[in-house]
Amino acid sequence: MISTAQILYITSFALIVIGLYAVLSQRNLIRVVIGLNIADVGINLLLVTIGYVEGGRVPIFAAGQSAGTMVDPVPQALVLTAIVIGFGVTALMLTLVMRIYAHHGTVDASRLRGLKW
Amino acid sequence: MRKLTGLLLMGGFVLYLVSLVPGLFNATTPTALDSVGAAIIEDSRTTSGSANVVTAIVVQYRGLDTLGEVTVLFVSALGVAILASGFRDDVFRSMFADDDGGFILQYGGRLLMPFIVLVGVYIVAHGHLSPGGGFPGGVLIATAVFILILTGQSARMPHRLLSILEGAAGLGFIGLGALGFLGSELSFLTNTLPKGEYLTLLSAGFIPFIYAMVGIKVASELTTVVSVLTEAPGHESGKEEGRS
Amino acid sequence: MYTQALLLLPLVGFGVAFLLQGTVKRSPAIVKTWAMLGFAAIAAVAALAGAEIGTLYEGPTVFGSVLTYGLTDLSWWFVLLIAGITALTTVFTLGSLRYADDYPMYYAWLFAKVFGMIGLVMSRDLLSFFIMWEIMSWATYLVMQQGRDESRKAAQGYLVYAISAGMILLGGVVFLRTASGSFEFAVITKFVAGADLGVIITAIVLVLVPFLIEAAVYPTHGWLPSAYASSETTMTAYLSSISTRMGLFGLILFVFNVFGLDVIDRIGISAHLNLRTLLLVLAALTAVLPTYTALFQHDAKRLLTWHSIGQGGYMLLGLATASTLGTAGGLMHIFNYMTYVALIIFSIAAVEYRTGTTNLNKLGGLITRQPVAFLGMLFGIIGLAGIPPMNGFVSKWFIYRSLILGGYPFVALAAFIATVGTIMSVYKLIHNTFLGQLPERYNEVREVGWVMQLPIWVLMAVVFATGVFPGTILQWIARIQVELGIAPIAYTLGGVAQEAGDLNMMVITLVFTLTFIVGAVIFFMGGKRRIVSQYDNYAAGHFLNKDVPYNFNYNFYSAFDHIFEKLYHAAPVQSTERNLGRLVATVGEYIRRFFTGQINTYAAYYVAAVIIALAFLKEVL
Amino acid sequence: MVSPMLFIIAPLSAAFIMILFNSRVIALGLSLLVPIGLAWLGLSWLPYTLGAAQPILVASIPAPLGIPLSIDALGAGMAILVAVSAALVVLYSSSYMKKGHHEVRYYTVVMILLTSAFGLVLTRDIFNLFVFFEILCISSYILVSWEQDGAALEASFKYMVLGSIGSTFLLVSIALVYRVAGSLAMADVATALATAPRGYVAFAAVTFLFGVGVEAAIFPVNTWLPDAHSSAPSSISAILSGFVIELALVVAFRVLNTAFAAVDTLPLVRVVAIAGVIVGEMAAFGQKDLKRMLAYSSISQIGIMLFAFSLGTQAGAQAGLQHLLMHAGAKSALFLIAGYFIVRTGSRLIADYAGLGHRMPVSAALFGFAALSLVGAPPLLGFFTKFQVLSAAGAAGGFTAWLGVAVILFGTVLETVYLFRVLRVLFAPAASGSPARADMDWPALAAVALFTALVVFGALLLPTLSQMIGPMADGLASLL
Repeated sequence: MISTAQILYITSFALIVIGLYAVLSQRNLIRVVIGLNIADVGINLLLVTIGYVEGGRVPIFAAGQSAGTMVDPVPQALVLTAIVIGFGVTALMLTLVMRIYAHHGTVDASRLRGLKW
Repeated sequence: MRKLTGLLLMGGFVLYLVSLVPGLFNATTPTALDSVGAAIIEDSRTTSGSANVVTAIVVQYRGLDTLGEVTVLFVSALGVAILASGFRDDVFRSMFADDDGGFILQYGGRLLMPFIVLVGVYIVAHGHLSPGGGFPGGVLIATAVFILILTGQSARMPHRLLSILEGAAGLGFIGLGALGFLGSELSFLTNTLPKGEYLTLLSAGFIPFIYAMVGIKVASELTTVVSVLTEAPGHESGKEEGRS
Repeated sequence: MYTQALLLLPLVGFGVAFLLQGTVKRSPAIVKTWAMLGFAAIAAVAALAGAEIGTLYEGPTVFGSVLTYGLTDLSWWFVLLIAGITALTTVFTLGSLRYADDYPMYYAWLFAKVFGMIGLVMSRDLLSFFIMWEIMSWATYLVMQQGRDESRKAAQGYLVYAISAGMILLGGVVFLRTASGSFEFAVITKFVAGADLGVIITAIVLVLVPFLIEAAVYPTHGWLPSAYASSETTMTAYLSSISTRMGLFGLILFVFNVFGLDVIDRIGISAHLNLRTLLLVLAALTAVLPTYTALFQHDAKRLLTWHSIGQGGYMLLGLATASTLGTAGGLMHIFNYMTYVALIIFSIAAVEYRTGTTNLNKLGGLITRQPVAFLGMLFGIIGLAGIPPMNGFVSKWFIYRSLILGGYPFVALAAFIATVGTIMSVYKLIHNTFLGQLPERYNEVREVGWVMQLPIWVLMAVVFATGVFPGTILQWIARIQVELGIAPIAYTLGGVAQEAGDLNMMVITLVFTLTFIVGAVIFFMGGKRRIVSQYDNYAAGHFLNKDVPYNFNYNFYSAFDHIFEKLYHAAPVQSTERNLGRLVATVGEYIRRFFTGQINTYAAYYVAAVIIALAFLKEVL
Repeated sequence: MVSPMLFIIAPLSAAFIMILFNSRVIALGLSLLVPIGLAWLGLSWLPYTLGAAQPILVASIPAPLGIPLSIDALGAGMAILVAVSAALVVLYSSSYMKKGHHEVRYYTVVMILLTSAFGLVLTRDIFNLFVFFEILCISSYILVSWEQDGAALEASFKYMVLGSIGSTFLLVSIALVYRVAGSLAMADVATALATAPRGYVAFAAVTFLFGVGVEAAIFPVNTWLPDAHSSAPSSISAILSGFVIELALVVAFRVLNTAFAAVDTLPLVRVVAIAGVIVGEMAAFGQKDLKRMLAYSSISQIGIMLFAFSLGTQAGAQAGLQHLLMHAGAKSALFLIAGYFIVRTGSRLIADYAGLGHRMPVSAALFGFAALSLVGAPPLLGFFTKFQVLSAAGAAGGFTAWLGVAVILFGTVLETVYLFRVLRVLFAPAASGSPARADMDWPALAAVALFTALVVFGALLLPTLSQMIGPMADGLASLL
C-alpha cells in the first residue's frame, strides 16, 4: 500500500534528481537554469509534503468553522519564501544568460571557458 | 560521456539517499501535527488576529524571513536592472516579440488593466483572511503592466517613480516593524497595532499594512524587472520611430 | 642592560635607516655615516656585554610562555664575530658602495639582518629561536635581493631554501612543543633524554635539517653560490663570513646543548655507524666537492662562495668529532675563516671598485697598481689554504689531528684532498687577479682610498696575529667548550700543549721568518734581477706582446678542467634541485586542471563531493 | 543599549534610502556611516556577550514559534570585523569606483550584502539562515558581474549556478531537519537530531555542509571562487575574500558543529580542509594573473581555518579565528592594492607590473607587508596565527592533524615563492627612466594602510584579543 506521503516524497526527490541531472549534463545554459528550476520545484514539493497531514485542511480559519485537522502552515510559509527567492535568482540568471549571449554569442557551456585553471 | 557521468553521479546520490534516509520512502502519511506548526495554529488567533495562519507566520511569526525575502526581490530586481542596462545592441529586442499586438489586443489589454490592478489590490488587502497577500497581489498588479508590454504598448515606465516606490515601501516595512520598539518588549516586527475584530478586513494589526507595503514593493520591482528588459537603453528613440 | 641594548640598537638603526631612505638620493654620506656609527656602537656594546654572560632576561609573553634571551659563552662569541665583521664591512662600504642608485635600502636590511642574527644567538628558548631564525632568513633574503636583476633571481633561490628550512624547523618546534609541553631548552633537554627513539629521530631530523640547509652542507648547498656571488661585493664578504655560520651555530647549540651528545649518539646502527658518522661523511663531502667545483669558476666572487661551502665542511668535520681538539678546531675555524674570507673579498671589492669587474679572465697584473689589495689577498689566501703562519693553519691543524687521533683516517684523507683543491683554486685567484699581464685598460688603475684600506689592514693584522698567537682566541674557545660539556683545550699563547704532540705557532713563525729572510738574502745577493716591460717577456715558449695575451689567464687549469669537466657538469645536486622544482610545477599544473572552467564539470564535482562525503560518513557511522 | 537588531535594520534602511534619493553623496555618506556606527555598536555589545550570549527577541515571539536571534561573543566579533572591513572598503571604493557608473546602486548592493552578513551572524534559525544566505549570494552575484565584461559575466554565472545548487542542497537539508525536529530553531534541531536515525542526520549534515559550503569556498565546491574573486572589481574581491567566505565558513561550521553534532563530521571536514590547502596553493603557484593567484591563495587559507576548526578543540577554534582575522586584513589589503595595480597598468598579468614598485612605492611596500603576514613571517600577525593553528593541531594529535601540519608548512613554502615572485617583479628595475610617482589615491591608501597596520602590528593586540577570542571560540560550539 503506497501512502500519499510516499508518492509525494518520491516525486519531489525525482524532480530534484532530474533537475540536478540537467545541470550536470546540459550544455545549454538556459537548460541549466531550467534544471535548477525543476530542482527548486522538487524542493518546494518536498517542503509542502513534510507539512502534509492525512485529511488536513487549508490553515485558514473561516467564520463559524472549528480548527479541525489543518496541514502544517510553517512549511507553506517557507515555500512561499522559497518561491520568491527562486524567482529572484531565476530572473537574475536569465538576464545574465542574455548578457552572456549578447557578449559571447553563445549559450553553450563548453564554449564558455574564458576563465579556467 | 557527460550524460553518462551525470547519470552515474545522480544514481550514486539516489543510492545514498535511499540507503541513508530509508524512513522517507516507506513513511505513512501522518495523521496529526507534532511540529511547531500545531502550536502556531493554536496561538495565531490571539497573537496575530489573522485568520490565515500562513499569513500570520509569513508576516509576524517569521516576519524577518519576509523582510529578507523582500530584500532578495529588491536586490535581484536591482541586479536585473544593472545587467539589463548593459545591453548595447538589439539582442534582446530580437529575442523578444517586437510586433505590436494589434488593435484588439491593445485595447483589450488597456480595458483589462484596471480590473487586474483591482484584483491585485483586493488580494493584497485580504491576505490575512484568505489565500493571497502581498506577494501574489503584487505580482498580479505587475501583470497588468506586463500585459501592456506584451500587447506592444510599452509606454515608458517612470523608473524614477518605481525606485522611489521601492525604497519608500521598503522603508515603510521597516518603519512598521520598528513600531515594535515602541512597545514594552522592545522587539523588532512586533505587532503593536490594535488587532481589531477577528475575520474582518481591518483586523490582524499591522499585517494588512505590511502586506500593502510588500504588495507595492513586489509590484514596483516586478514592473522594473519586466520593463528594463524591454527597454534597452538607447533604443527608446529607435523604437518610437519604428512604431509610427 | 648591554644585552637589551644589543637587541635594541639594531632595531633603532633599522628604523632610522628606513626613515632616512628618503634622503638617500640627496646625501648618501649621511646614511653611510649613520650606519657606520650604529654598527660601531653595536660592536662596542657587544664587547661590553661580556660582563653579562649567564644572566637571563625575559621578553614579552607569547602563547603563555616567556621569551627568554641572554648571553652564554658560545653566543657571546658569535655576537662578537657578528658585531665585529659588520662594523668592518660598514667601514669598507663607506668608500666602496655606490649607495644611492642601486641599493637604497642597503643599511636598513643590514640592520635587520644583524638584529636577526644577534637575536638568534641570544635566544634561550625554542620559540624566540625560531622567530629570530625567521627574521634572519627574511633579512638575509632582503639583503641579497638588492641591486641587479640576477641578484634578485638568485635571492629567490635562497628564499625557497630558507623558507623550506624555516618550515621544517617550524614543524620541529611544533613537534617538540607538543611532545615536551614547553619551549624551554632545559625542559626539552630533559624530555629528549627520556623519549622514545622514534620521537628523538623525528625531532632531530626536523630540527637539524634546517641548520644543515642554512649552513649549506652538502647536498643542500645549491642555493649558496649564486645567491652570494650575485650580491653586492661587500655583502658577499659579509654573507660568506658570518651568515652561513648561523646554521652551524644552530647545530652546535642543539647537538651539544639542547639535545646533548649522548642522545645524538643513540641514533645509529652501531657505535661507529651513527648520526655523527653521517655528519662526518656529509662534512667530508662538503669539504671536498665544492672545493673542486671552485676550480672551475671564472668569477672571483663565485669562486670564493664555493669555498665558503667547503670551509663550512671543515668546521663541521671538527665539530662532529666532538673531541676537545676537533671542536676547538671547528670553533676556531669559524673565526679564522670569517677573518680571511672577509679579507680576500674586501681585496676583490677593492679591485672591483677600480676595474668594475670580478671576472678572473679579464683581470691580471694588478699587483703594481693595487699593492694593498694584493697584500690583503695574499694574507687571506695563505690563511684559506691553511699555510703557516696565518690563523687558518692552526684550526686546520686541529681538525686534521682530531680526525687522525679520533680514528677517522678516511675522513682525514678527504680533508687533505680538499686542502689540495683549496690551494689550487686560491692560486688561480691571486694569479689571475694580481699576477701576470696587466691589461692595458687597467693602466690607470690606482689603489683605493684609506677608508677602504683600513678594514683590509685591520684584517691582515688579525689574520697574522691570531695565527702567531692562537692562544688569544683559544682562551674563548676553551670557555665555550666547558659550556658545551667538552673537556677544554689546554692552550698556550702559541698554540696547544698536549701529550700527543704540541703546537707552538710562535716557534713556527720564527722558523718561517728566518727561512724567509735567508731566502730573501739569497735572492737579493745572488741573483741578478732586471725589471723589464711586461711585453718584453715570454711565456710557454712564445713572446708576449700587446696582441698576444698571456693566455694562462684563460682556462687557468685547462688540463685539469679537461679531466674533470664531465664530472662537474653532471652536478647531481643541481639537477636534483631543478627536477624537484619542475616536479612541483608539473604537479601544480595538473592540479590546476581541476579548475576546468566548465560549469557542468563543476556541478559534477559538487554532486561527487556530496556522494563521497556521504560514503565517508556511512563508513564512519 | 541599542538593540542589535540595528545590525539588520540599519544597512537595509540605508539601502532603501539610497535608492529613494539616488544621490551619490547620500549613498557614500550612508555607506560609510552605517558600518562605522555598527562597528561601534558591535564594540559596545562585545563586553556583554563575553560572559553569555544575549538573545534577541523578534516580533515579541520567542522560539520556537518565532525566529530566535542572539548575539554572542563570536557574533559580535564577526560583526565588528565585517563592519570595519566594509567601512574601509567603502572608503577605498570612493576613489576606486568609476564615478556615475551605477555608483549609487553599487553602494546599495554593498549595504544589502552587509545586511545579510550581519543577519547570518545573528540568526539561530536554520531557515532564516537560508534566507540571509540567499541575500548574501545574490548580492555577491551582482557585485561579481559588476564590470559586465565577458569574464565577469561568465564568472558570475558559474558562481550563480553553483550557488543555486548549494541552496538546493541547503533547502533539502532544512526540509529533512524540519521533518524530524518539527522546528527550525537550531537549539531544537540539535536536541531532535540527537535521537534521530544517524544515517538521516548524516545525510542532512552533508547536504548542509556542502550547501553552505559553496559560499564558504570549501573544497571541492569552491570552483567558482577563482573566477569570481578575480573578475569582480577589486573592492568586491576584498569584501568577498576578506569577510564573506570567512563569515560563511564560521556560520557553516558552527551550525554543523552544534545542530548536527549528532554525527561526528569533523574528520570529514578535516579531510576537505587539507585538500583545500594543497589544491589552493598548487593552483596559485602557476598563476600569471595576480588576482587569480590571490583568489587561489584564499582557497588554501580557508582550508587552514577550516582545518583549525575541524580539530574540535578550544585551542583549534581560537587559532582558526585568529587566522581568520589575519586573513581578512591581509587578503583585503592585497586585493585592494592589486586593484590599483590594475588601474595603473591596465593589466591583470603579473608580468606587466615590472618596475611598478618604483611608480607606486607605498602601495608596493604595503603589498609586501601584507604578503609577509599572509605567509606568516615573524613577528607579523600571520606568524602567530599560523603557529597557533599548527600547535593546536599538534596538541590535537593524530595522523590527519600531523598531515595537516605538514601540508600547511609545505603550502607556506609555495605561498612564499609565488607571492615573492610578484614582489620581485614589482621592484624590478624600471624599464625606462623613472616614471612619475602615482600611488593610490589617498582614501584608498588610507584604507589599505589600516588593513596592513592590522596585520603588521596585530601581534601587539594578541594579548588583549586572546581574552575575547576564548569566548568567541566557545561560540563555535554553542548555539545560545
